[in-house]
Amino acid sequence: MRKAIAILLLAIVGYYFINVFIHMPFGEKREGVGKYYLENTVKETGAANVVTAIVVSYRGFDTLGEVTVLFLAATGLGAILFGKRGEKRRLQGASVIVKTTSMMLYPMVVLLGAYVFVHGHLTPGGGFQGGAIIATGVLLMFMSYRHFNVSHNALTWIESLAGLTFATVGLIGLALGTTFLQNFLPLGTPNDLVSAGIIPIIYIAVGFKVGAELTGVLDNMLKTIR
Amino acid sequence: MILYILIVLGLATFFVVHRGLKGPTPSDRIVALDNITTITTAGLVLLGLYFDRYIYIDVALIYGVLSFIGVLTLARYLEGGL
Amino acid sequence: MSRFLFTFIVLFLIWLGFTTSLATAELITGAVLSLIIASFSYKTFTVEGLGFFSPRRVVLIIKYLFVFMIALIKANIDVAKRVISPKLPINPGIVEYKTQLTNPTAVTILANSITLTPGTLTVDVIDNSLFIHWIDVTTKDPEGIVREIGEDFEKILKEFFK
Amino acid sequence: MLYYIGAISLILIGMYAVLTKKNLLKIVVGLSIVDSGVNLLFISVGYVKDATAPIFSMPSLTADKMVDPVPQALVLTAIVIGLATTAVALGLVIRLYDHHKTLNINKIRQLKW
Amino acid sequence: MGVVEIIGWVIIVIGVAFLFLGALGLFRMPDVYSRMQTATKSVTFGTMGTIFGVGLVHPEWFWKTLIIAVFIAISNPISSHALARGSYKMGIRPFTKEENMDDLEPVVDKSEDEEE
Amino acid sequence: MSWLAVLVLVLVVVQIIAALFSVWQKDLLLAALGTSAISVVLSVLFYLLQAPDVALTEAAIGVALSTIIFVIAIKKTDRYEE
Amino acid sequence: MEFSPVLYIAIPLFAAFLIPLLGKVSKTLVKLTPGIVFLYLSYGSILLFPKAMEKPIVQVVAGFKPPFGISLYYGATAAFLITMVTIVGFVIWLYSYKFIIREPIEKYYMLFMMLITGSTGILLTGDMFNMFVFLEITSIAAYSLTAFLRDKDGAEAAFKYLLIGSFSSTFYLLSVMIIYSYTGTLNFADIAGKIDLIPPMAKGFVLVLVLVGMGIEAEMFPLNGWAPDAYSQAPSPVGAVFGGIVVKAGLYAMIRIVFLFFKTPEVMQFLIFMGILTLLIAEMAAMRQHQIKRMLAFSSIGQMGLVIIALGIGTMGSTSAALFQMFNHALIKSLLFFAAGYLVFHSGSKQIEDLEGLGYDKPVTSFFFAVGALAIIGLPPFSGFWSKLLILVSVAKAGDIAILLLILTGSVIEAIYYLRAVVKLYTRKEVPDNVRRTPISGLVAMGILAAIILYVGLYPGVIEKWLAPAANNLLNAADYIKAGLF
Repeated sequence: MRKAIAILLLAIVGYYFINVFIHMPFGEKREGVGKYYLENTVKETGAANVVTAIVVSYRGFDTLGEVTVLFLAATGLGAILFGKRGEKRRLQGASVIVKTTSMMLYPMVVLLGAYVFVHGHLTPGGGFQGGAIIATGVLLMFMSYRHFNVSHNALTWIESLAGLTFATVGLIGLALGTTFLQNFLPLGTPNDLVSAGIIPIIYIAVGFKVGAELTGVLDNMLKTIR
Repeated sequence: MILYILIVLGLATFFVVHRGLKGPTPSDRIVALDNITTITTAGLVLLGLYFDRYIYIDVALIYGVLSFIGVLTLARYLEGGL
Repeated sequence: MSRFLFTFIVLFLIWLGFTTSLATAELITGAVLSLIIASFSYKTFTVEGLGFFSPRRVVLIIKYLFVFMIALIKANIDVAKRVISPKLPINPGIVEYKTQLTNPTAVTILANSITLTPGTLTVDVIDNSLFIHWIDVTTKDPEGIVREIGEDFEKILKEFFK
Repeated sequence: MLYYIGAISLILIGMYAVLTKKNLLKIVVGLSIVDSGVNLLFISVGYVKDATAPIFSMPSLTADKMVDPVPQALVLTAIVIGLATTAVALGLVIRLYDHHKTLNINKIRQLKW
Repeated sequence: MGVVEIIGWVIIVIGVAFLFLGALGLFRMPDVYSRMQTATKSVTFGTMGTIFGVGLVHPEWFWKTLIIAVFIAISNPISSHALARGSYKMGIRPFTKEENMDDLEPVVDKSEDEEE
Repeated sequence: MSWLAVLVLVLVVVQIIAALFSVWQKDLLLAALGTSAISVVLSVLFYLLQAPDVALTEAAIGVALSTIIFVIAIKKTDRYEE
Repeated sequence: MEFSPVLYIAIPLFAAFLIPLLGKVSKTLVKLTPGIVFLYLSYGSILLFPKAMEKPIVQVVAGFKPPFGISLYYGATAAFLITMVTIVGFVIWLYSYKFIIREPIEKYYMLFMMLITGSTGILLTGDMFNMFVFLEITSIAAYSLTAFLRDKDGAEAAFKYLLIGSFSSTFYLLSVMIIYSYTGTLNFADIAGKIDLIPPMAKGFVLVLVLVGMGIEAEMFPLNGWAPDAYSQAPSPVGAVFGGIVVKAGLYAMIRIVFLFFKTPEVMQFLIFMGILTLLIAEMAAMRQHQIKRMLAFSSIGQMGLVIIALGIGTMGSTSAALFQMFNHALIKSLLFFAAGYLVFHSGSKQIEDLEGLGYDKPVTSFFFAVGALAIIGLPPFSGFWSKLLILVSVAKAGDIAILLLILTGSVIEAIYYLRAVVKLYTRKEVPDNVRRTPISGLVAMGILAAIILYVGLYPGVIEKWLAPAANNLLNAADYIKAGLF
């Protein structure tokens, strides 16, 4: 019964979808803000990667919100799973091979994450991806060593300081008499590491923050007792 | 040239997907996933060559690293670790 | 200190590989990041330190790579033949490989090499025996197993970690 | 066009899972499938034929041969938000399992749905 | 087309061939361990070859492709080892003939456990 | 129809198969595996649609993190669907 | 530094990132932070209020002109609602200062602050996708807070809310996508100018998607299944935030989009129809409830139905009446939740039956509950009277007697169940001596709200004179486009 209703509902939704998207042109150029961004990004922001420029500069407010969403998810997960940590139980340890390799790979993965967020304005990637990679690298250690612990104190500090950096960078723009999150640094030459004004600063802050947050999420979930 | 190679890769993917759908044990399917990710890494590098953009290689690099960790997690789950 | 420097140098080399650029800003950023990362991971990253860079070892690494490559290609062709042939000529089993290596890194490298050469797959490591799934078991005699599977690797590794 | 079909089928399959499945984790899986479908749809809307990625890494690239960057920027945000939602959902699932020792929706139902 | 480039293409083609054979092996082999054998190893080798070949075709990409290839060479055996170990611990026994008895069976539970 | 379109067709088919697989499958671990496979294919599709940024994000978040937290959640709860 | 609308978002975010660090110093500091933030924001909003009433303030973020950058649109409607939100937020903070004693306190305050900030963002933003982001901020904070007590029902209610909420955000994202693909822009004002580029079929689909997506937040009829559970299982202050603030933001977003893009008679008819359904069904359901907070939740849905009807009529008078009603409802529902929170706390049970006799044992709290109940029914001299009267007058002016009768029916039902609860409260019964006390901060919070309600009830002119510009701003799409694109 439930299935029948669901299928009926989906059939209606699907019908509308198909009707709308059959007329949607695929692969054609569009007028609109996208075109403006493509033509003016390098001039206005100095970033080679237009997507990064949009994410951090033109629509930087979104990114601030996005960081907040992740922050809230980490906080909320902490609140939901509060008081459920600990209790000993027997677990299968990882084999020597996995342990040794994790040790070797852990710094490399973290370095890769750092590379991704430092080069956010030049190559694909940026703060979120870099942070996710760092968190995954820490997870590698969690998986190999049950006793591996991250310091919650340090996580909190990184998280807060990175978040404050982001907000402060925004407020500096406001304090200088322009608008929130406005660039106040020289743009530099495109495709240099030190270019694009505040974009790298924001992405580094985001990278640290997301890395710390996702590590916190994974830690919270892993250390929860069943 | 590259497209023909990619089609071969696609064919290989079908074998792997078949194993992933059929594979009697969970391990079989995880092996299939592992192989899909490895093949995909190769495919991404080849596509980067096809589009002739150096920056696309980054994606393959990160992809390789992360898929490895994903598969390792699954393996550790099977082992009873985690 | 030596361990820290080693970690730093390795990370910096990897950074150079990532960026493939020698611009000053890139180098400085790489150095700073390597320092930061090395400072919290050097304790686990290595036990030996700078000793890895002694010329004797570099030669051994090259030699090892060479031996490994040859084994890899040979084994791959072997497995390819098995896969193509319609009868599927396999004779699998799990055998015990007693290694004389004690250093965990050495065991890891040996096990990885064994795993990477098709036909053999390290299933488990308990103390200093590797349990290997072998696709074509030709011998059950312990010394024969060592000879067939990983003697070349082991010799070099033993010398390396002496 | 193929992209649209793939994306729409993903959305529909995910919605089907959410609507009919009785298992909490399955529902979360369904939600993440829907998210993936929406993202794919969005990106394919921004695609331009024979264009390349909007990154000026080489001097030979010009702005009129690039895909629309806006959907990419938006999807970037949407993916991260999807991850956040999934994480919270899984936290709630763990909580619910803790209380009820089951993942079946029919056995959990205490409040009227 | 320089010599290096041609070599690169040849390596790519060889790599893809191995990759395909690996996938075929995954399709044909009778049990998990044999599948890991052929599949993972040949696929890894093929992938390494392909990526390395791309590095040769485009010499300025060489270092990054080398890093990817090395990384795959390090990581893939680990994941397949972990998978094999996981499957064994789960109780999946390999498909063997009578005389090739399983050496791991009697000692499998000895590997270390840890307290959380 | 160009060869690239064939490749896209293959990928879309694989993706739909993976989605159906993860919806029908009773073993939740395999359902999580299915979502991982969807993400794999999705990131290749993003790559083909010239969105390396998004492909990277999908690889980092869909293939690795999302799957991992699913597996952890399965570990903390129940693996099989009744 | 001059107060600028972007600070409504920036300051709470800054504070939220600071709270974990403050938590290392002292818990009191953590508790005080949101209060200081909201106090400052209310001060700023009152400063900005007359300016925004005259002429919409359009604030650009990151220095790019709309439609290229994100712009914040602080028009008269937004100013009206945001001032209300910050003040009510401050009062709710005051209430929860002593009410929330459960760990982890700093997480609670962070989530609480972001819940209100997200709603403010929805009210403030002039960009479609930005609204999605704020919607998600609100939702994720709301899910976590619903499950904050970590009991059985809380987690279940939160999961249900999450399920429906994800659908809502998915639908909204889809609508953003279709709109973007045809118009190539995301700025509300810009889209409103180009809305005819969308073919009719797609336009209809977008309308449905927006109505479904935002209707979930605004508790429109078939989509409000989450509300009663979430309201009743969340801690009382959070229930007050839901009823007083979040719903308003969702409704504002929905109405803003509908009025800007799809203002046709059919759509307005549909809105009226949905409003009536929502009102009647919710009031019927509220009648049958035995738990006090569920009753309040259903009543809140019913009130939203009333507001939707008034907005659907779409005349100047009805729209301002609707805004007035939103204002009143935010205050009164918060007061009711506050009082109900302590009543439940004192009696130790969520059932209405168990409230018997509390009116003598806990006279002050019960008195505030009674004030709230009478105000929401719409009795003079409370503020609820005027807004309800205005709605009825505007409906009568529009000449639809049937709607008038239906609204009256709804009000009568509402009066019945509220009076039932109040009567229960003042039924004499021997109560065991109760040592629990309502803390001063809670009483002060309730007192402030009750005083405002009474004051506005006696002098409705204070609010009424601001209603006309606010309603005008909401109704007049052309002005919005002109101001939004400067």
